[in-house]
Amino acid sequence: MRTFLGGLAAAGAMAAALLTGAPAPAAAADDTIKVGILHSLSGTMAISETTLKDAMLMLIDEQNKKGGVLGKKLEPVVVDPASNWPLFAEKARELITKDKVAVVFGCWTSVSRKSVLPVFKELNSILFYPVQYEGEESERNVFYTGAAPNQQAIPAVDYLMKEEEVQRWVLAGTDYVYPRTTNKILEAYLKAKGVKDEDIMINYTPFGHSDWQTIVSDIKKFGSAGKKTAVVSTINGDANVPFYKELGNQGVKATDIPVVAFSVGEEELAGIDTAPLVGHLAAWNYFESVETPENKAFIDQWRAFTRNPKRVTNDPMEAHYIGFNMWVKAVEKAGTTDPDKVIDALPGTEQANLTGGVSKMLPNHHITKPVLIGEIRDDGQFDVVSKTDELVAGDAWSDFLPGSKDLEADWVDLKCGNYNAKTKKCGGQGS
Amino acid sequence: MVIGGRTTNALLYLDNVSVTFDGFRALNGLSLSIDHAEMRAIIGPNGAGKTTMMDVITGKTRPNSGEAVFEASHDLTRLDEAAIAELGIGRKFQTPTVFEMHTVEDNILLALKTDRRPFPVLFSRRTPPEKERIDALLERVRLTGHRHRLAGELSHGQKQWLEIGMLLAQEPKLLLVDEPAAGMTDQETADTADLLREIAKTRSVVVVEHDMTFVRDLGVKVTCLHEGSVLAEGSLDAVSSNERVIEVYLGR
Amino acid sequence: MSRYRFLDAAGLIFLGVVLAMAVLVPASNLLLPPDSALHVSDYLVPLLGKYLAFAMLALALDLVWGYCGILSLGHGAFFALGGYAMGMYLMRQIGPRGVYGNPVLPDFMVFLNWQELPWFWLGFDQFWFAALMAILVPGALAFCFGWFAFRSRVTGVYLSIITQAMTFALMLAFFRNDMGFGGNNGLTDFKEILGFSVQAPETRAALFAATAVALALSYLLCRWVVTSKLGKVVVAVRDAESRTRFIGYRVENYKLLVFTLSAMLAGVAGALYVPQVGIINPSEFAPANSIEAVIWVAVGGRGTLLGAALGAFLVNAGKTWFTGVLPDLWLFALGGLFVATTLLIPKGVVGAVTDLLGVRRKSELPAAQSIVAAAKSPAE
Amino acid sequence: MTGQTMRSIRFFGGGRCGALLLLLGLALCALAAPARADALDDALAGFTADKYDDTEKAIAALVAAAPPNGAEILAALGSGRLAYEPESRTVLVRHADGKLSLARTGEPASAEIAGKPLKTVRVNNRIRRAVEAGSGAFALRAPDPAKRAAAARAVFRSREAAALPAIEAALAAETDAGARAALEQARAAIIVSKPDAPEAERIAAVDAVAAAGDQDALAILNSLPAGSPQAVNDAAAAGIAKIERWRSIANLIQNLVYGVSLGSVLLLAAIGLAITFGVMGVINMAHGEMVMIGAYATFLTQNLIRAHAPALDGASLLIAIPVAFLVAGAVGVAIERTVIRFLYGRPLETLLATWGVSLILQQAVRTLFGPSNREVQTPDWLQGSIEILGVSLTLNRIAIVLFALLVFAGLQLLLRRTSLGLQVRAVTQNRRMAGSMGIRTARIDALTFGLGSGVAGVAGVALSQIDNVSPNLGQGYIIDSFLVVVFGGVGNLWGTLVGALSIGVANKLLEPWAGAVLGKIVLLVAIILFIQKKPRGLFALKGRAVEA
Repeated sequence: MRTFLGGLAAAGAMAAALLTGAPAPAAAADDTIKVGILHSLSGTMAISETTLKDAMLMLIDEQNKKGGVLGKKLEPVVVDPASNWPLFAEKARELITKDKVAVVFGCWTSVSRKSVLPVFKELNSILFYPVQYEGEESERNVFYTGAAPNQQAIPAVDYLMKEEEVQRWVLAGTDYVYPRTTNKILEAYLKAKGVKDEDIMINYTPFGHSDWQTIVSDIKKFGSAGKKTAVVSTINGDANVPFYKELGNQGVKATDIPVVAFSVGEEELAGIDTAPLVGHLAAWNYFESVETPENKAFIDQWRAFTRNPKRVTNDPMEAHYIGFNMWVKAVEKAGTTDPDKVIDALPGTEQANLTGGVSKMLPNHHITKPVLIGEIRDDGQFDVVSKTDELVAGDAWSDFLPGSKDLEADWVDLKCGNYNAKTKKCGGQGS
Repeated sequence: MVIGGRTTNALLYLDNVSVTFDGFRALNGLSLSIDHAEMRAIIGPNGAGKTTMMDVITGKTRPNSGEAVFEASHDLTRLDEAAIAELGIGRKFQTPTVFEMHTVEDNILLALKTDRRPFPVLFSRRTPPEKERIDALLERVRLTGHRHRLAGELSHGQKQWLEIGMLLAQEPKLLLVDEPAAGMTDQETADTADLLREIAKTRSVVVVEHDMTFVRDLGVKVTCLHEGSVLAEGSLDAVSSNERVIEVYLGR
Repeated sequence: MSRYRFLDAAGLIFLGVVLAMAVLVPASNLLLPPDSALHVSDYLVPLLGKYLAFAMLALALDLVWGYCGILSLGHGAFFALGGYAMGMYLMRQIGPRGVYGNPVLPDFMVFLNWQELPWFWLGFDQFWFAALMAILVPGALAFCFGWFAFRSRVTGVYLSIITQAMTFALMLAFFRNDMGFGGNNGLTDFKEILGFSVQAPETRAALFAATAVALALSYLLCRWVVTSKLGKVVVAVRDAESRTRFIGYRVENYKLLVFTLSAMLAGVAGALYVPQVGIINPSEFAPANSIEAVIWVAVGGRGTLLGAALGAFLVNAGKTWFTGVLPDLWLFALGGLFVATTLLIPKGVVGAVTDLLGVRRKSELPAAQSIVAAAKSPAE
Repeated sequence: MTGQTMRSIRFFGGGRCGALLLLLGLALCALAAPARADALDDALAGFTADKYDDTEKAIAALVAAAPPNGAEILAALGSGRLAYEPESRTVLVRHADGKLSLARTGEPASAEIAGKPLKTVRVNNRIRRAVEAGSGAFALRAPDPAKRAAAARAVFRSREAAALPAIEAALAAETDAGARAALEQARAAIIVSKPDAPEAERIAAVDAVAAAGDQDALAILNSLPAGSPQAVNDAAAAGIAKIERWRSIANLIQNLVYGVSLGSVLLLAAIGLAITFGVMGVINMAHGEMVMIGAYATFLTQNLIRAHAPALDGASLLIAIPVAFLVAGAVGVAIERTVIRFLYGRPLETLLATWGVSLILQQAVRTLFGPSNREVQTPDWLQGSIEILGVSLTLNRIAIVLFALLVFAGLQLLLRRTSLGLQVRAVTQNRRMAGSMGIRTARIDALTFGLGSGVAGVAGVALSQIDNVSPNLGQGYIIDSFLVVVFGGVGNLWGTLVGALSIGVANKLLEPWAGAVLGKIVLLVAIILFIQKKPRGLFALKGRAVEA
């Protein structure tokens, strides 16, 4: 009868331990500014996100060497949301309320961002999101330093039309929101350019799809209709390696059917033998192979920091680089880390990117970026074969989607993320 | 009822039952008839089909061919274990199988003949007549002093008796008892034989047993199985003097 | 020996603690100033609420596994289905406040160019309907699944593997955007529940209290079931299935009843979980989640309802702790915990504590057994 | 020569680069003309302009000039080995061994030039296509008949009218039967689409194209120019019908082949589990991690070999097989000795403990090797594909099918024919009896578990060829593996074989019809229903022994 008392006592002790909180030194909070890092270090997304955690640690380290911000040192707070989307929200809440971080850099997948969004809105904090995404969003508390679809997908398709004279398109993606939106935008865009229905093939596969035999052979078939064919791949993360391996094995060469990918960067290629893939393309806003002094310095710093002379850099890392420096400038401009003031200070902030331009934070909380097209080299790097002359402004709402073409985001004048230019009201399409 | 061209009023009637596992014929045209309030001992070497026969009677195994009829009207080959149990056939396993995590008392309680459907069981409360039944049964299997112990703590012999008690609680018309004397002391064996003889006054009992002393104690008609069919049937003396029985079983 | 009484001392303490939490945690959160030592922060309230929802799931799982011997590796599916039912209600409550401002269609449907609400979304604007579905849908799935599986006498590992296949198939299905449940992103960005903002501390506190009460009620329900005669039959099924069959119980019906009941409880737990964490998406169906739930039960102590709830609480608190303190190494700690639990305390925390107390009691009171037995008899 | 290489030699690059192709066509017509020295200089100068357009024109000029080492220059350009010295605008060929030669003459470059900073001529896909087309032009004159045939086949697919004179010229000179057939088909492909050709000749050409019977032929017949005579259209329609009949059969065969290939991947992934789970009854949730360890062992082996014994590079995958077996086996034995041996007879608890072990192993690998993918190279002999009757088979998939069957056969032999196998079977069937007969059961347990783990490790070698080598590798296979073993029937290796292959084939037959996701869901539901029908799997053990 008293048997379970012990167990309950243990539970009580555990709960008590929890209530008192992690060993967060409350005293230290005054002389440092805490920066939250919310990237998965375990689970399926660790493969991509761990690098970003390291990049953030490096950036914070560098900033501290320069004397920190507002005379205070920056203190990184790393947590592991373990590729578990509800855990992202929980950890975001933990960072903001328990650790009292001034800003959070984090998330990779759209779902993780969607999961933490309500938390950032409720607790009024700041999130920098560094990954290319589907757009269709602009929130006051979030700054999107990755590419919107118009900064990646559309220039890539333009390039293929012009340079490769592609007439037939395979839009292959993983079945989730980013590929769905991107493909929807591309479909509308291609049709506007006169591409017929029968010349577009759309295919979705589940996450982590590993058996690509049928799909690659379908692509081959689709591509043998006599018109130049290209694959636009929004295939995500893990599924890319078996996809490219199958392409290589079935002899789909870049000169026959080029594949342009939006989610394959240096980090992903590090796991593939790229010799059979030479010439396939990727569209990003940054490539490690870009030769600028800023980039060289960044790469050297990164390799020194990770003590790995072969460690590669990639686009989302650059996004964090830009975002972090913008945040530092905005904090210094505002003279405080108070979220409201920093949010107001961020639009208009400029920061040199690593590819030779100066990116600017726009009122819609997206940034201007160059669009680069790279061809895969046999050493796992990219040859930049095209670069936009000017920086492209990130567009939160696509002009090619019926639901969002009338929407605008402007947090400076309109103070609204989904202003309807037709009804002149804030709040989406209206009824 | 007319079966195989003749009328029977036996309690249990097996006719030409065959069971095959992967080409191995466990039962081969077995025919057997048990009367009301009859006790029958079944003997036979390992693999003779004794357990398979019980499996057929209790619905665990479906025969490939043949008939198994209970009370001249129930086709056992079409019913499942629970339905057969409700008809009034109880079975005791070779190794004593009781609910070890339940008390002795609860073991009997669960076996009492009551509504077996889940919802009535969920809402049932023990009634005074049930308590009396349990008391009586515990007395009969000499476990009154152990009623609050977990069945798993009982000795081997006590478990055998508890299982017989559970069988009786079902108020069956036919009891199938598989090696009740296995692993018992001499005294326990004798007591078990007494108990079974007493039970057989009102119910039919089929006992499968290797222990010839025990079978002799029972003093009933004996059926000897071999390779899935009946080799000999009659009094123990008659069967044990049968040459073929000596050859395949006793002699070795 | 106390297992046969509807409520024993430990059960009463458990209920007391849970109900006290239901009152004290919200009170402390809402009434005490944030700098008070006893203040439960806004961060902790939904976190504790999540633990309580998990504890409910663990109770449900313990009912089938601990008492009926059915190791379900797919209970996360029932939990997630309940969560989706609640999520659909919460989506409908967003109304025109979504980013596209469509008054009827959730954002993800607007964005997929859907013109009207699919039929299976009808009715979810009503709370009572969603609540009913949160119970009925998991129940119906469990009933259908169990009806086939138990009648065919799929048992043991085989059953475990096909429950796992079931949740895996559901996960794949819900990942599909074409299914109409929001695909990978699932359902999120909730605004209101029953007209109250889900972000308001008061709503949070109320949700927490509701979860605590639901946990207490589930405990009572499970306790009532396992201490009834049906509970005894179910344990009999677990320990000697064919014996139970041969004394005339239709084992499959018992399993089906318990399995369905358990799935319904899991559904309720899921429905309470979703508004507190603010998102439901297909990864809740991941087989790993279901396995984790099994581990909570094992850590706490299988076949002791209390242990299951306690295990869920302990493991999840540990996870929260480790992912914050040891972000790079926490999987070692968690993995090590599971190995150590099975090797060192096979009966779980509650079992170990029981044994420990039992040993001490025996050494102190040699006649303890008869005293316990004597104390028990009049109660029955 | 593999089908793949044939495909890749593109002649006229699909016929979409008008100006360039015209140039090339002219160049082909002018093949007989002697190479002029200044034309070659002009061509080479184009490579030093560092503009894609100029490079493209330079390729055409080079083909027109047709120097003896033209093919070599193009090959160097295509693989990024063509460089130039910016000051003197000297074009150099960098050889695979690092030596430099002058493109102009083919002579070794002087040390003076070689010492200066060189720039590589940049290449993109457009240039690569031009290189292939140019190589095709050289190939039509190549001494190797296979190369000539391949070049002709490239024309067949591009059906570029401008190439007709060159084809006809080549036909006149062709002596090899195979190359001749290819050239004739190429000629037919052009004539089919040529509006001004005589009707009878076009109909004959339609038949010739239809006889080729592949996807390309179908594309040619499908895209007849508008306004073709009725008779030609009718002949084409008949040809299309004929090809499509064959294609539908070929598609079915192709899907079956894919199914067998997927099935053998499943077999490899599951076969180790068939031992640890099927034979020993350990619900080994860490099985996937054994596969992962095997894949990482492959990665390490390959790197070690590349660093210390480059000569063995081609065989590194073969060497990795025993290494992976031993490493994963050793880990398996360690797990058995430290964890599992305390849990025999408690199968569901092994589930929990091994789940913990799998978390630890994943994190350990993540800590040791980092979270990102590791690159395991595919040796040359496993690259590419062969095409048989329109069904394409990739070499690495064939290798995996054979390898899976080999592992299966080996395991069967081990269990059936060796004393270790006998002891394993004895212990798993009746531990106490085996123990009393003098078998050291503890040792056998450890060895059996090690064997199952080792086989899983070997599967990792194969999977490293088609999947990510990352800490999550094993997670992707664990559910499928359990399903295969349970579907096939626990404790029966043959069941695992048949189960894996039938699941693979069913999956691939469902995929074109239902799509990848729905197909998989349908399959899972089918397996669940199947288990209801046969609760002990495809090859269940029957009789009393099961009940024990």
